[in-house]
Amino acid sequence: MAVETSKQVIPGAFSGTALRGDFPVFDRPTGSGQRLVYLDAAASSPKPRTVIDTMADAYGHHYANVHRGIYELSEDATRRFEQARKAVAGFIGAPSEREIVFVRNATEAINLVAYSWGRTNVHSGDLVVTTQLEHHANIVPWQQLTREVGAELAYVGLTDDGQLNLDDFEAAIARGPRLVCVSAVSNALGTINPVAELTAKAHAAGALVLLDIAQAAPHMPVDVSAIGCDFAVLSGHKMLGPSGIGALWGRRELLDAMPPFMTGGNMILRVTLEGAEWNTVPQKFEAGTPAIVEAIGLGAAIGYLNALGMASVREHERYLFEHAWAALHEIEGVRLLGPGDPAIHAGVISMDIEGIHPHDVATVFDSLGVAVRAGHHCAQPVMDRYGLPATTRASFYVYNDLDDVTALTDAVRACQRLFGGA
Amino acid sequence: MAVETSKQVIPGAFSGTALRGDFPVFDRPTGSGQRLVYLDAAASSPKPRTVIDTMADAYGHHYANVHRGIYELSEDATRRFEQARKAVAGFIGAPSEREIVFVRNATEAINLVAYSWGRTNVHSGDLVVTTQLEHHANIVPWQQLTREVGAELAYVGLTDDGQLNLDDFEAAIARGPRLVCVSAVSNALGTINPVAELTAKAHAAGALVLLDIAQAAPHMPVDVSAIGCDFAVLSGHKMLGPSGIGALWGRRELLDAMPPFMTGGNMILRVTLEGAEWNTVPQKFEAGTPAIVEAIGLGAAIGYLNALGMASVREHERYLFEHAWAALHEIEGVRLLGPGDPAIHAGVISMDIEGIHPHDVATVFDSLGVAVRAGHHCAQPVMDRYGLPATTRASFYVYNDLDDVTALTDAVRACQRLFGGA
Amino acid sequence: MDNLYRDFILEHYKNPHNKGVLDPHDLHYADSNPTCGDEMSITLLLESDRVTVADVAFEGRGCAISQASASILTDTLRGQTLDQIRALDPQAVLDELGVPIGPARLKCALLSYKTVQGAVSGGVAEWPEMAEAM
Amino acid sequence: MDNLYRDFILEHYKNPHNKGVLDPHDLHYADSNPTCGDEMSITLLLESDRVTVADVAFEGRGCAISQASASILTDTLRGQTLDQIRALDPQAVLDELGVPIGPARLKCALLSYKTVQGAVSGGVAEWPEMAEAM
Ligand SMILES: Cc1ncc(COP(=O)(O)O)c(C=O)c1O
Ligand SMILES: Cc1ncc(COP(=O)(O)O)c(C=O)c1O
Repeated sequence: MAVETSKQVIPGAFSGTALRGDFPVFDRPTGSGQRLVYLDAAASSPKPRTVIDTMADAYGHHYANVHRGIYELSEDATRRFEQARKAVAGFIGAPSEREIVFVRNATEAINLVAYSWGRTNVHSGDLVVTTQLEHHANIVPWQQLTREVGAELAYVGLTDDGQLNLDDFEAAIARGPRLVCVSAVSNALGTINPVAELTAKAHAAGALVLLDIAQAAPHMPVDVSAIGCDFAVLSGHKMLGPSGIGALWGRRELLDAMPPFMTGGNMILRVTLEGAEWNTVPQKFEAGTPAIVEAIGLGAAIGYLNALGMASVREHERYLFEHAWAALHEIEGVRLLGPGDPAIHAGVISMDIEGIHPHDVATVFDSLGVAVRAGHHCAQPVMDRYGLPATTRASFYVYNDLDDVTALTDAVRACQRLFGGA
Repeated sequence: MAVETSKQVIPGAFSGTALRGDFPVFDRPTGSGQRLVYLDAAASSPKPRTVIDTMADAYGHHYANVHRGIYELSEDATRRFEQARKAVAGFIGAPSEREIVFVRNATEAINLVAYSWGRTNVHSGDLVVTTQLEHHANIVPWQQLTREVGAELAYVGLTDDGQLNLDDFEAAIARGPRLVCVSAVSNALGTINPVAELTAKAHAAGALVLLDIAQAAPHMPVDVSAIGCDFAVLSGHKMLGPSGIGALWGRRELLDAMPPFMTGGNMILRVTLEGAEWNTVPQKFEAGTPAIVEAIGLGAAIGYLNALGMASVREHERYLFEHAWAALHEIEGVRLLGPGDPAIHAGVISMDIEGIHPHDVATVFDSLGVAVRAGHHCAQPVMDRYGLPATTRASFYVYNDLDDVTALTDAVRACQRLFGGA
Repeated sequence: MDNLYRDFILEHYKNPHNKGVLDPHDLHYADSNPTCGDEMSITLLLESDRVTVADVAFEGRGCAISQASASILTDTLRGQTLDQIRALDPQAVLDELGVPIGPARLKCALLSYKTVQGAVSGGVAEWPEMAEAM
Repeated sequence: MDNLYRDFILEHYKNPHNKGVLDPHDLHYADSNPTCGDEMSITLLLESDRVTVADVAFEGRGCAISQASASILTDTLRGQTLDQIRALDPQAVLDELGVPIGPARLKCALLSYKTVQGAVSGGVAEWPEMAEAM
C-alpha cells in the first residue's frame, strides 16, 4: 500500500510518502507496533534530517558566541546566524533582514509587541481589536495590556462555519482601534482569513495590523510586504525548524521607534552607572545570547521548504484536506468544524465525534499509531463559541499522504466501534 | 607535547587534554592551520558530543510538543523535558524542580524577575542594590525598573584588585533595599564573591537576593539552598549546553505570588473573552512552546558535568588559573585585573597588554589559533572603574590544559614582538 | 485493542457504579478540570460515628478515564474513615485503574480523587503534585 | 605572520600619515566607537572652490585597524570633491585596507570612514549598514 501511494504525486506538488524518508521520526516504531501517522503538525512539526544535521554540525564545528568575538570561530557562527536572519526575511517577504527579530516563539513575539509598542502607544480609552478565533497567544497579552493601561479589547466574532464575521470586523474597525491582531490561519479551525483585505480596511481606519502567521508561514506562501501588515509573528518549531526559535517581523520605522523589551547585553551600545544607550534594530530587541544554533536550524528548515516550494506545500495540503474532509463528512456522528471550502481552509481539521470525549479519541488513536491533538488547542474562546469543551484535531504537513487520510478515517470508525455501546 | 601533557592529571581532577576528544570543535582546523586553543568559555562554551547527540536523537526520535499531547511521542518528549528540569534543580541544589523556570538565557531570567517581581514589589522611593562588577544583564533591567517606578538603584563599588567593596556593601544594605542583585562570579574579572555571607547580610537587612550564577554554575559547585538566596539565574550555553536555554530558580512562595511575565498558551488554566486564570508554577512563567530539545540538551550537559564532578571542575580550573596567572605575571607590560588569590578567582583572566589595543590582541591571537575575548565583556562599568576601554580575557574550562596556558603566554609574547616598535 | 481502553475501563464508563446524588448526604463537593471540561460532583453519607463512610455517589461528565476512575474509586470508599480517605495516595488511584496513564491524562484520572478529597476536607482540594501543571 | 597585521597595516599604525590637526580648517568632525573606545577626529581644508579638499589631518586613538584605516583613507582625500567623498563606498575603504576584516572589527575599520562622512555632511554620520549593530 505504501509502495502504491508513493506514486501519488499530485500534479505540481510532491509525494508525502517519499518525503517521510527525510524525517527520522518515521523510523520510530510506535508502542502499538504500527507505523507512526503523525497528524499534529499544527502543534509542532517533526524535523527533517537536514535540520538536525545542520544543527549538529553547527554545534560541533561552528559554534561560538556571536557578534563580538574577534576570532574565526565566532565570525563563522555570526555569519551563519545572520544568514538565517536573511533566510527568514526572504521567506516571508520582509524588505530587510534588519526587520527580523529572533525570539523564542510566536508567543514571545506578541508579548514583545504588547510590552514595547503597546505600553508606548496604547493609552487609556484606546481600543485594541482581536478575534474570537485567535490562539491564546494572540488574546491574553492584549487582555493584559488593555487592562493595564485602561484600554478596551474588542473581539471580532465568528460565523457558524468558523469564519470571521466581517460585519463584526467592520463595526470594530469603525471605532478606530490602535491595533488589529489577527491570525492568517486559525490553529483550532483551519480557517484561512482574508488578511490582505482585513489589513487594508484596518489601515484605512488608522489602525496598525499585527498578523499571527504561526500557522500560515509553515503551510503556504506568505508575503508580509504584499499583505501590507505592520507586524508578523511566527514559530520555527511549527515549520520543520527547532524549538526555542521564532521571529518577529516589524516595519523598520516602528521597530526603530519602540523602546526595548528585555534589556542586558548585546542590545546596548553603552552602559554607565547612570543609564544605557540602545543598540539599533534588530539587536535592540535581542537581549543576551540568542538561540544561535536554533536560528541556524530554522534557516535550514526554510531551505528545505523553499526547495519544495511553498505553493506546492499548500497544494499538497489542500489535496489531503479535500480527501480527508470528504471522507470524514461521510461518517455518521462526526461533526466537522470550520469552513468546508478548501480555498479558505488550511490542512487542519477539527472535529467532534458524537458521544466520545476527544481525550478518549486521542488515546484510542494513539493505540493505532495515529497522533492527533485533543483539547482546546489553546483557543478556548473558539471552543466556547461552538459549545464544545474540546475537539479532536488532525493537521497535515508535507510528509503526509492519502494513506494517512485513510488511517485517520479508519481510526474514527474504530473509535466509534469501541465506544459503540456507550 | 600533547601526548606528554595528556598525562597531566591533576590530583583529584581529570585531564583536559583527554577531554578534548569529547568536543568535536577541536577537530576543526583553524584558518592558520594550528590547533584551536579555545579560551572563551566565559562567553560561551563548546559542546561535548553527548549533548549534540542527545539533541539530534531528541529531534529525530523523541520530538513533539510537550504537556498536552495525548500520544506516545508527546508523552515521551514531555518526560524528557521534565527530566531536564529535575536535572537543573538537582545541579544547583533547588529544593524542587517546580521552582525551575526555563527561559532563553540568564538575561531573560533577570528580566522576568524585574518585570514580574519588580513591578509588583518595588515602589517609588524603594532601593535596589546591584554592584559595579555585574554583567549588563544584571544592571540594565534594574536601571529600567527603578527608573520606571521611581525607585533608586545603588551600586556596590570595587576595590583596586577587583573585589566587591564590603564597606560599600554594608552601607548599601543599611539603607534597607528591597532587593540585592549580585553575581557569584564576575565574567569580566573572574572574582568569586562571598555570596553566602552577602546573602545572610542582605536577608538580615530585610532584602531579597538575586544571584547571577551564569559564571559560577558552569565552573564550581553551587547550592542555592545552602547559599540561601531567593532567585538564581543561569544560561545553558555557558555550561556545555545548547544556546536558547537558561533557567530561573526562585523560591516557590515567591514564584507563586508573582504575576506572569509573558502570557499566552501553556501558562493559562482557562481563557475567556473576559480574562484568564493562570497555571501553577513553573508553567505560569513559560508562555508558548518552550525550547524543548534545548532543555533536554542542557540536561545532557549537566549529566556530563556531574560525571566529572563539579568539585573536580573547579579544581582543574584553579590549577590552570594558578599556572596562567603566574606565567602572565612574569611578562613585562602585562597588567592583570582581579584578585591574585586563587581561592577567590575563577578560571577567567582579564588583562591589559601595554600599548596594544585588545582588539588587535585578539586578532593576532586568532592568527595563532588562540581564541580569546577582547572588549568590555558586557561589563562597561568594570572597564570604567579600571580606566580601560576594553581588556583581553582568557577563560578556561574542562577541555583546557597546560599546553593552552603555554599557548596563551606565547601568544602574548608574539603580540608584543609584533607591536614592539609601536 | 488498546490496553488503556480495555474492557474493564470501558465497562465502568458505560455502566458506572455509584452514579447519582445521595439525598440526604453529609458531605458534598464538586470540581472540574477546566482544560478538558470534565466535571465531577460527589456526595457522601456517614455512619452515626460521623467518621466512617456509609454510602457514596458521584455525578459527572467527561472522558471515559475520568468517569471510570470515579466509578472505581467510589467503590472503595464504603467503610473507610475520613482520615483513611484523606491519607489516600493518588498513585493508588492510578494503580487501581490498572492501565498506563500518560502525563496529559493525569488530571482526567485524578479528578475523582481531587473531588473526593474536597468532600472529606471541608471543600478544599488541590491537584496532587504529580498532576499539577500538566 | 598574520595577513591582517601584515607590514602594511602595522607600518601605517606605527607611522600614520596625515596625523594632526589642521589650523585653520574648514570642516571638522569627531566620532567614536563606544564599544571599544576608539576615537577619531578629522579636519579638512578646502580649495578656494569650496568643494575640493586641499588638505586633511586626523587625530585618534584606538586599535591598529582604526588608526591604519584613517591613515590610508586620508591619503586618498586630497583633490577629491565633497560630493565624491560623500559618494564613497565603505566597501572601497575595506578594500583599500587589503586584509580581511571580520564582522566584529568592521566598526574599527570604518570609524575613519564615518568620521570623514560626518565632516563632509555637516556633522551627521551613521554607521554604514554593513557595520550596524555589530
Ligand atoms: C555573569 C553573567 N551574567 C549574565 C550573563 C548573560 O548571559 P546570557 O547572554 O546568556 O543571557 C553573562 C554572559 O556573559 C554573564 O557572564
Ligand atoms: C495561530 C497560532 N498562534 C500562536 C501560537 C503560539 O505558538 P508558540 O507556542 O510557538 O509560541 C500557535 C501555536 O499553537 C498558533 O497556532
